[in-house]
Amino acid sequence: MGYLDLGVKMGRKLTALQETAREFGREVARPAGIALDRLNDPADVIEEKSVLWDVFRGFRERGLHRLMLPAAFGGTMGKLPSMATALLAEQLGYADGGLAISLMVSGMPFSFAMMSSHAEIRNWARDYAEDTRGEMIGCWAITEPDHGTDWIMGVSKAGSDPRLAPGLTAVKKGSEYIVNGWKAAWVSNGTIATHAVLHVGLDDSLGVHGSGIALCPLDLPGISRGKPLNKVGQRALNQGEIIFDEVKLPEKYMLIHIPGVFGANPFGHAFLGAANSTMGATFAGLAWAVLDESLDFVRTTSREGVLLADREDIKIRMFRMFARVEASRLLARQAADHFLAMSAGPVSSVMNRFKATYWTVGKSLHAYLNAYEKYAFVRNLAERFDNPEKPHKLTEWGKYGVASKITATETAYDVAGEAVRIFGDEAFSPQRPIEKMLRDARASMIEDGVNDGLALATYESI
Amino acid sequence: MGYLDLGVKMGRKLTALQETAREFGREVARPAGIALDRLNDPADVIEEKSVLWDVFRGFRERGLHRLMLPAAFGGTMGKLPSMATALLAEQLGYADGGLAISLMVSGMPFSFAMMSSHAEIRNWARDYAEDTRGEMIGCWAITEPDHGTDWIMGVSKAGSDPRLAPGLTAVKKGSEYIVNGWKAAWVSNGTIATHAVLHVGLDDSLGVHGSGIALCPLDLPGISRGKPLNKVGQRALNQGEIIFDEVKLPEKYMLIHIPGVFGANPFGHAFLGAANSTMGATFAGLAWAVLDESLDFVRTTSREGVLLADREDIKIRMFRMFARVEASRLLARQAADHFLAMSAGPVSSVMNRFKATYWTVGKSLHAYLNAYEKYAFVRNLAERFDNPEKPHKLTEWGKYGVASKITATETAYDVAGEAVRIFGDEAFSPQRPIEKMLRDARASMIEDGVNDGLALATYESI
Amino acid sequence: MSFRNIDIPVDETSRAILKELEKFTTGVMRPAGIELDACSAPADVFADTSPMWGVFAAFRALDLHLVDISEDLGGFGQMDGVTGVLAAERLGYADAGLAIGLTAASAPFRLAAQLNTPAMGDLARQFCEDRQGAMIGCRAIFPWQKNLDNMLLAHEDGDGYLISGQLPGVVNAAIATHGAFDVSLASRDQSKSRGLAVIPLDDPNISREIPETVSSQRSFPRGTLRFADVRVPRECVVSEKDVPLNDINISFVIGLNRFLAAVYAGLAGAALDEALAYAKKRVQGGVPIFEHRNIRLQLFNMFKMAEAARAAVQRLAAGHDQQGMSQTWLHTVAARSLAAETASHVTSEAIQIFGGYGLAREFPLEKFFRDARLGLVEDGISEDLAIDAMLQV
Amino acid sequence: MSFRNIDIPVDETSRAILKELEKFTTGVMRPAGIELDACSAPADVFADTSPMWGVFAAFRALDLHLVDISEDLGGFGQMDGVTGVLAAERLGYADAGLAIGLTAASAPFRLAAQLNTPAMGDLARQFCEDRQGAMIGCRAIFPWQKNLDNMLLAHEDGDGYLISGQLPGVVNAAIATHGAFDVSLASRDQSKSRGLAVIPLDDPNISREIPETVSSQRSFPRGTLRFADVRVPRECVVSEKDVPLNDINISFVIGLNRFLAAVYAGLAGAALDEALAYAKKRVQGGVPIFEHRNIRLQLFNMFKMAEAARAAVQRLAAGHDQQGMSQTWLHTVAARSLAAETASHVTSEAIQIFGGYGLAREFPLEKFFRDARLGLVEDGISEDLAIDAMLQV
Repeated sequence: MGYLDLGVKMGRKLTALQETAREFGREVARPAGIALDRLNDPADVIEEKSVLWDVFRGFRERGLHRLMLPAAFGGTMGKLPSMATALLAEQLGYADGGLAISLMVSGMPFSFAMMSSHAEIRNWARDYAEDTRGEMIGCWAITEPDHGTDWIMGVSKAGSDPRLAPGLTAVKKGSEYIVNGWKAAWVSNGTIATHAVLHVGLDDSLGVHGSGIALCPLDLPGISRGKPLNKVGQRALNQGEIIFDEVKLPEKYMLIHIPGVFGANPFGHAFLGAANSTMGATFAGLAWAVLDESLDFVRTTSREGVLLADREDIKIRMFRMFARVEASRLLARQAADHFLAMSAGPVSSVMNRFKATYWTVGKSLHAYLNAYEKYAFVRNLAERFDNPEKPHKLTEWGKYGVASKITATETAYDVAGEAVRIFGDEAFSPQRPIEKMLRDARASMIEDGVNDGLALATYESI
Repeated sequence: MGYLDLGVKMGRKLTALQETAREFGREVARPAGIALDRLNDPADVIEEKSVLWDVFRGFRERGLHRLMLPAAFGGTMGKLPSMATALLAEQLGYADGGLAISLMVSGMPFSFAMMSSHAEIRNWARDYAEDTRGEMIGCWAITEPDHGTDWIMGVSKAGSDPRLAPGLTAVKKGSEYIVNGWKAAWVSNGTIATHAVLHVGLDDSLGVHGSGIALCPLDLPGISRGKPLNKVGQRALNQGEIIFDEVKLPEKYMLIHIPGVFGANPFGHAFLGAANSTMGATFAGLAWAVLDESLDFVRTTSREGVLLADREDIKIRMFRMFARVEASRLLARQAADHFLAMSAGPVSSVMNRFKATYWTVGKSLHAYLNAYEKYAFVRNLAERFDNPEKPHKLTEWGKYGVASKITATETAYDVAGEAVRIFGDEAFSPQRPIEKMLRDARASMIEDGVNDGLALATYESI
Repeated sequence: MSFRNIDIPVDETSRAILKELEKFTTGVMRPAGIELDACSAPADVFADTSPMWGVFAAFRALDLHLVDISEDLGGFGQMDGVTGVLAAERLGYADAGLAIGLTAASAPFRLAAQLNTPAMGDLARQFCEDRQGAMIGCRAIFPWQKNLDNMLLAHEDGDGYLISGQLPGVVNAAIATHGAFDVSLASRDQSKSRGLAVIPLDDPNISREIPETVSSQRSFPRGTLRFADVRVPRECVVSEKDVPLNDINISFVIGLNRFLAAVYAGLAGAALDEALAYAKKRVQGGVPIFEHRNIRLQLFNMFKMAEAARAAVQRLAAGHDQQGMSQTWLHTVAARSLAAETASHVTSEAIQIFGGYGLAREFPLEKFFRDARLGLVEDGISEDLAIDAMLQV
Repeated sequence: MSFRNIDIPVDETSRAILKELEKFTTGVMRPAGIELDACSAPADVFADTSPMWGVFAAFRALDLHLVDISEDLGGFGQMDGVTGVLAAERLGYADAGLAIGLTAASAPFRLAAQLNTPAMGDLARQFCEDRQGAMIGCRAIFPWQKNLDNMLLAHEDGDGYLISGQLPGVVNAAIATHGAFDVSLASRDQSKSRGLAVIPLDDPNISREIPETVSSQRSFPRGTLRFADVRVPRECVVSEKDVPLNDINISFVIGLNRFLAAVYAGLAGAALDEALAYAKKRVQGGVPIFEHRNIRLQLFNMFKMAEAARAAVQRLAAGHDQQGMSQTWLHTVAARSLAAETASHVTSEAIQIFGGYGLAREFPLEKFFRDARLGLVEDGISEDLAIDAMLQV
C-alpha cells in the first residue's frame, strides 16, 4: 500500500526532485525504453527520428542533468541534499535501466572537466548545463576488448601486473599525445558521444596503475566508431566501439598525465565505489519497478477463477520480493548518499558557487601530479594513504558502493526472474515490460564490472 | 578493515552504549552461550550454578535492561537516540542469538506493565529496573501447541476465523478470570520466567481477534511448567511449556480485557512489526558475527600451503558474505529505528520522566477499551484505521519490521551455512562457534513466527 | 555435448540413430536457429524462403517424426525412452524453439494414431505417407485445466461441430495444417463435456497471428489461433464420454513434459560447453580465466546442475521403460521444472563467464539465455503444475 | 523411502538383498541412531553396553560388509553399482553417521583384498572369516592431497616402519582394529614417496580421542588417532614405487564419494518423508497445512531436489556399470556435492514445515539437519575437490 523512505529525510526539495524524475520516467523514459527495446537493429535506436532524442531532451529540459554540476557552472549540486543523486538514479532505473545509464554517464566528462587546470575545458561544464537539446553527450571510455575485469583489478595491488596494461596507449610527442588503440563495444553512448572520459595507457610496466585519464572531444581526426552493439538487454542504451588511429591529442586534454598516481589507493576505491553506487541506485530502481509491476499484475489477474493475490504461494513470493527490493533500495540509497555527504556540507555548498573554487581545484591537482612525479616525499606521503591498518575513509566506503551494485543488480535480476514465473506466458507479451526488465537486469550484472570481479578487487578492503 | 554505520549518527551516547554491550557480549554472553550450548540436558542450563545467571546479572548490572523502560520508572528510554535499541539487540545477537532473546524478552511484561491502569502493576517496571540480580524474568506467553502461525494470521482478516481461536482461555467469574490451557514449549524463558505477557482467548467466535492480554505473575496457584525444551539451536535460551489449570487470575492483571480490539488493524501490525524488528536486529548481529569469525579464519588459515584469503574463490565468497550481512544489518537497524523514532522526540523524552504520564496512559487505555465495547461509534472510528486506501502509518511500517526479520534470519542462516563450507572440518571443532551459529540461526527462522507465515500474514499491507 | 560418458547406455541401433540425428542438429539445426533468431520480424521465420523449411525437411528425412506411431499405420513404432530423451537433449542443444516446433508437428497425428478410429487412423496413415512435409501439426492440451470455459467451444451442429474461441501461444500456429485441441463439447441439450478435437486448419474462418515482438525462442515464434464458427466433421472430435480421454491426455502431457525436460537440459548443456571453451581461451589477469579458482568453481556448479537435470530426465526414461508412465506425472513435472530452471540459471551463468561478450548477439549465449526462460512457463507454469501434481502424493 | 517408482531397476536377487537390508535399516538402525544421538557424552556411543554394537552385528549378518572383496578370499564379490547405491540410500535414510561407520569398517580389508599381496590377501581372508565382528576398519585416504608433509610419516626402520603423526576426524577412530592410511614413506636415504599403510591398531603407542562435544552425526562420532613411533612390519605398507597407488586410491575415493552421495540423498529422502507425513496431519488455519498451496509448493521443491540427487547418483552407478569408473571422478564429486547440499537444504526446509516441532529433539528432524552438514566437508571440502577435479576437463 506504500513504501517508506527509511533513513531519509524527504524534505520539499527531495520530494520535488523525485516527482520531476518520476514524471519524466513515466511519461518519457519508460515508453521510449519499451519502444526502443523492440527495434531489431540497434542502428535504428540512434537514427535521427528516434524517440531516444526525446529522452535526452526531456531529461535536459527538466534540468535533471544539472544535478551533477556545481552552481558555478549552472548546476544544482549542493542546493539539494546529498541523497538527491541516489533518488534520481533510482527513478531513472525505475523507468528504464538502459536509458538511465545513458543519461547518467552522459554528464561524466563534463563533471570531470571541472577539475581541469584549463578554463576552456572547465567551461565544458557550463556548456553542458545549458545544453537542453542533447548536443553534448559524454561517455566513459575505459573498457577494452581484452581488458574488462583487468581495469577493476586496478584498485587492488594485482593491478600493477604489466600483463594487465591497457591496449589503448598515449605517447607524448611535443605538446601532443599520440593515441592508438580501441575501446570496447560496451562503452555506453559509445557511438553517439561527443566527449569521453578516456583512460589511456601511459606506462605499460605499471599495469593498470600506469594509466592516465584524458578528457577527449570525440571529433578529433583519427577517431572512428564501431557499429552500435546488438545485445540482449538495455537495448535502448547505445553502446559501441571507439577506435583511435594515430590520434593527435593536445596535452591540455590530459587530466591525469602522471602514471601510478591512482591505483591501489583510496582514490581508486572512491572511483570504483562512486561508479558502482550509482549503478546500485539505478538497479535498485529497476527492482522496485519489477515489484510494482508484479503487485499490479497479481492484484488484477485471475487464473482458474482465483485472483492470484488470493493464493498463499503468490502472497508469500510477493512479500519476499518486497523484502529483497526494499533491502537493496535501502543499501543503494545509503551507500550513495554516504559518499556524497562526505563532500557536502555548508562550506562546500557555498564554495561550489564560485568558479574560482574550480580554478583552484584544477591548478592544485595539476601541481600535485607534477610534484608526485618529481618528489619522492610526495610519493611517500601518498603511500601513507594506503595503510591497511588505518584505511582511509574513502577505502572504507568504496566497498559499500560495490556491495550496493552487486546487491541491487542481482536483486533486480532475481526478482525479474521470479516475476517471469509469476506472469507466465504474459511475461512474454509485448504489453508487459517484465521480460525486458529481466534482460535489462541481466546486462547490469556485467556492466561497470562483472560482479565477481568487483568482489575480487574489493575484497581486501573488508 | 572496518564497517561503516550507514545512515546512523553515532554520537557519544550511542557509542558508549554500543561499547558496553560489546564488552558484555565478548566477556560474558559469548563464552557463556558456547558453554551452555554444550550441555546435553537443557535442565542443566538453568540449574542454580549455571553460568546463565551470570549472564542475567551481567546484563542487569550494566543497566542494559533499562533501555526499554522510561525514566519515570528508572529506565533510560528517551535519554538515548531511538537507534539505541537496535544497536543493543545487534550486539546481543552478535554475542549469542539465544541469550539475546532471553535477555530482551525478559523485560517485556514490565514494559507492558506501564500501560496498566493499576499503579501496583505499573510499578513492576520500577522493580524490574532495579533488579540487578535477575530475580524478575519475563516471558511472552503466546504460542500454543496447536496455534503457532494462527497467532500471526491475527494481523490479517483471516485471523477472525473461529477455527483459529486460542486453546488457552480466560473466563470471567466475578472479579477473577479462570484460566485454562497451555502455552507451547517454545515460550522463551518459559520455565524460568516470573511474569508473563499472556495471550488468552476471551471470545472463540472471533478467532485470534477474540483474544485478550493479561500481565500474569507466574506464581499463581494452578500454574505449572513443562520440562525445558531440548532443541537444535539457541540451546542457551530456556524455553518450555506453561500449563494453566483452573488458575484464578484477579481481573487487575487483565490489560486488554475486551476482545476484538486488536487484530487486522494498525496495532496488530505495529505489535508484529515491533517484535520482528528486534528479531531482525538481533539476527543481523549474529550474521555479522559469522562474517567476523569467517574473515578471521580465512586470514589466518592455510591449506595446501596457501592462505585461504589469497584464493580467488574465497575472496569472492567473503565479499558476497560481507554484502549480504551489511544489507541485512542496515535494513534491521533502519526498520527498528523508524518505529521507535515515531514515538520519540523532545516531547516524549520529557513526558516519560513522569509517572503521571503512565497513570494517564493506563487509565486512557482502560477507558478506551470499555468505550469500544459499549459504543458502536467508537468501534466505527476504530475501523477507519483500517482503511486500505489510506493505511495507518503503523500498518505501513509493520511490514518493514517483518521484512527485517525475514531478511536477517535468513541472511544469518545462509552465511553461517556458507561459513561451515569454508571452515570445513574446523566448523565442527568445539573451538569454533560456527556450527553453533548455524544452529542458532536455524531456530530464528521459526522463532517469533515461521518466516513464510509472517510473509503471508503481512502481504496485504505491501 | 560434452560429458556423455555416464549417460544411461542404449543399444547399437539407438546409437546409430543418435549419430545421424547429431549430424542434423549440428550441421543444420543450430546454424538455422541462429539465422532465424536474427530475422528482422518474427513472422519472417515462416516466409517461403525461410531456412526453417529446410530444417523441417531435413528432420523428416530422419523419420524421427514418426516415432510413437505404430508400424501398422506406417509409423516408426515405439522408441525406447532413454533414446527418446537423448534425442530430445540433442535437439534442445541445437535450438530449443525449433526442437519444440519439430516435435509439436507430429502431435495431432500421434494422438490420431492412438485414438485409431477409422477417420483418425486414416489421418495418421496419411501423415506417415507424407514425404513432402505438407502436413504439419500443432497442439493445445492441458488436462489439469478443469474449467471447460477456458477451452475452445465445440457446438454440436448438424452432423458436425462449430468450433469457436482462441488459443494463444500455440507452437506452429503460423504453419500448422492440423491441430489437436482440448474442446468443451456443447451438445444440443446444452450439457457440456470435455473433448479432444483433431482437425484440419484449412478453414478460412481460422485466423493466425504472430506477435510483432518476440524475445524467447525467436527462432520459432509461437502464435495465436482464432476460430470463428469453424465447421468440422463429427469424426474429428472425440468425447470423454466415449473414450478414456483423461488417460490419453495425461499420457500425452507426460510425454510432452519429459520431452521438454530433455530439451532444456540439452540447452543447459549447450551453454555449459560454450562457457567451458571460452574460459580456456579467454585471457584476463594475464592467464586464461580457467586458471582462476573462482571460475572453475563457477563452471563446476554449472556442470553439477546441468548434469543433475540430465540425470533426472534420463532416470525418468529408464524408470518409465520398465514400469510404465502412469505413475510418473509428479516426477515428470519435477524433471521439467528442474531442467527449465537449470537452463535459465546455466545460460545466465555462462553469460557471466563471457562477461561483456556474453551480452552480444555475435555470440550464441544471449540467445540461449532468452530461449531458456519460456521453459519455466510454457504449457503450464511450473509452480502451478507442481502445486496441482502434489495432490496425488 | 517414498517415490521409488522410477528408480533404475535391479534384478530379483538385488531386490531381495534390498528388502532384507531394509528390515535392518528400519527395525534396527534408525532407532539405534536416535538412541545413540541422545547419549550424554559422545564417547558413550562406544561403551561396551552401547546399542552401536548391535547395529554392527546385525549389519554383518547381512554379509554386505564383504561386498567388493573377491569370492576367492571369501568375500561377497562385486555388487552391481545400482544395487550398491540403492543400498547406500537406505543406510543414509536410517542414519548417516552409522551408515558411514558401517562401511568404513570394511575399507582397509577391501583395499587389502585389492592389493592382494600375500600378507594383504591373508588380512582380507581373515576379515571375511571374522563372524564375531572382532575386526573393524577405518581409513584416511586423500589422493588429491599432494603435500606429503600433511600425511602420517612412515620412517624406514629395521625391517619395518615407524609411523608417527595424527589424523583428525577419523570415522571409527574409537573402535577400529585396523586402518588404511596415506603415508609419506621416508626411506633411509631421506627420499620421500607416497605410500599406503594397512595396519593393525593394537599398538600401545596409538592413542585415540573422541571430542567432548559433537553435533553432526552424533550417533557415531569421529575421532582423532595419534601415532607415536608405532612400529609396523614392512608388508603392511606399499609404496607408489611398487604399485599403481594413485589408481587404487582414486578408485577407492570414487567408490567412497559415490557411497556418500547416496547416503546423503537417502538422508534428504528421510526428511522429505517426515515433512510430507506431518503436512498431511498438522492442522493450522483450520485445515491440514498440506491444503495450503505454499506448503505444497515447498514440499514439491524439496521433492524435486531430493529426487534430482537420487537420480544423479543412480545414473552415476548405471553409467559406471557399463563403462568403468575411471572417467567419472568429476561426476562423482558433483553427485556428492549435490547430494550433501540437497540433504542440508531439504532437512532445513523440513524443519520449516514442522515449525517449532522441527527444532525439538523429540522429533527426528533436527537430528537429520545436524547430520547433513558434515556431508559438505567430510573427506574433502566439496568446493576444493570440485576446483581440483575441474582441471581434468
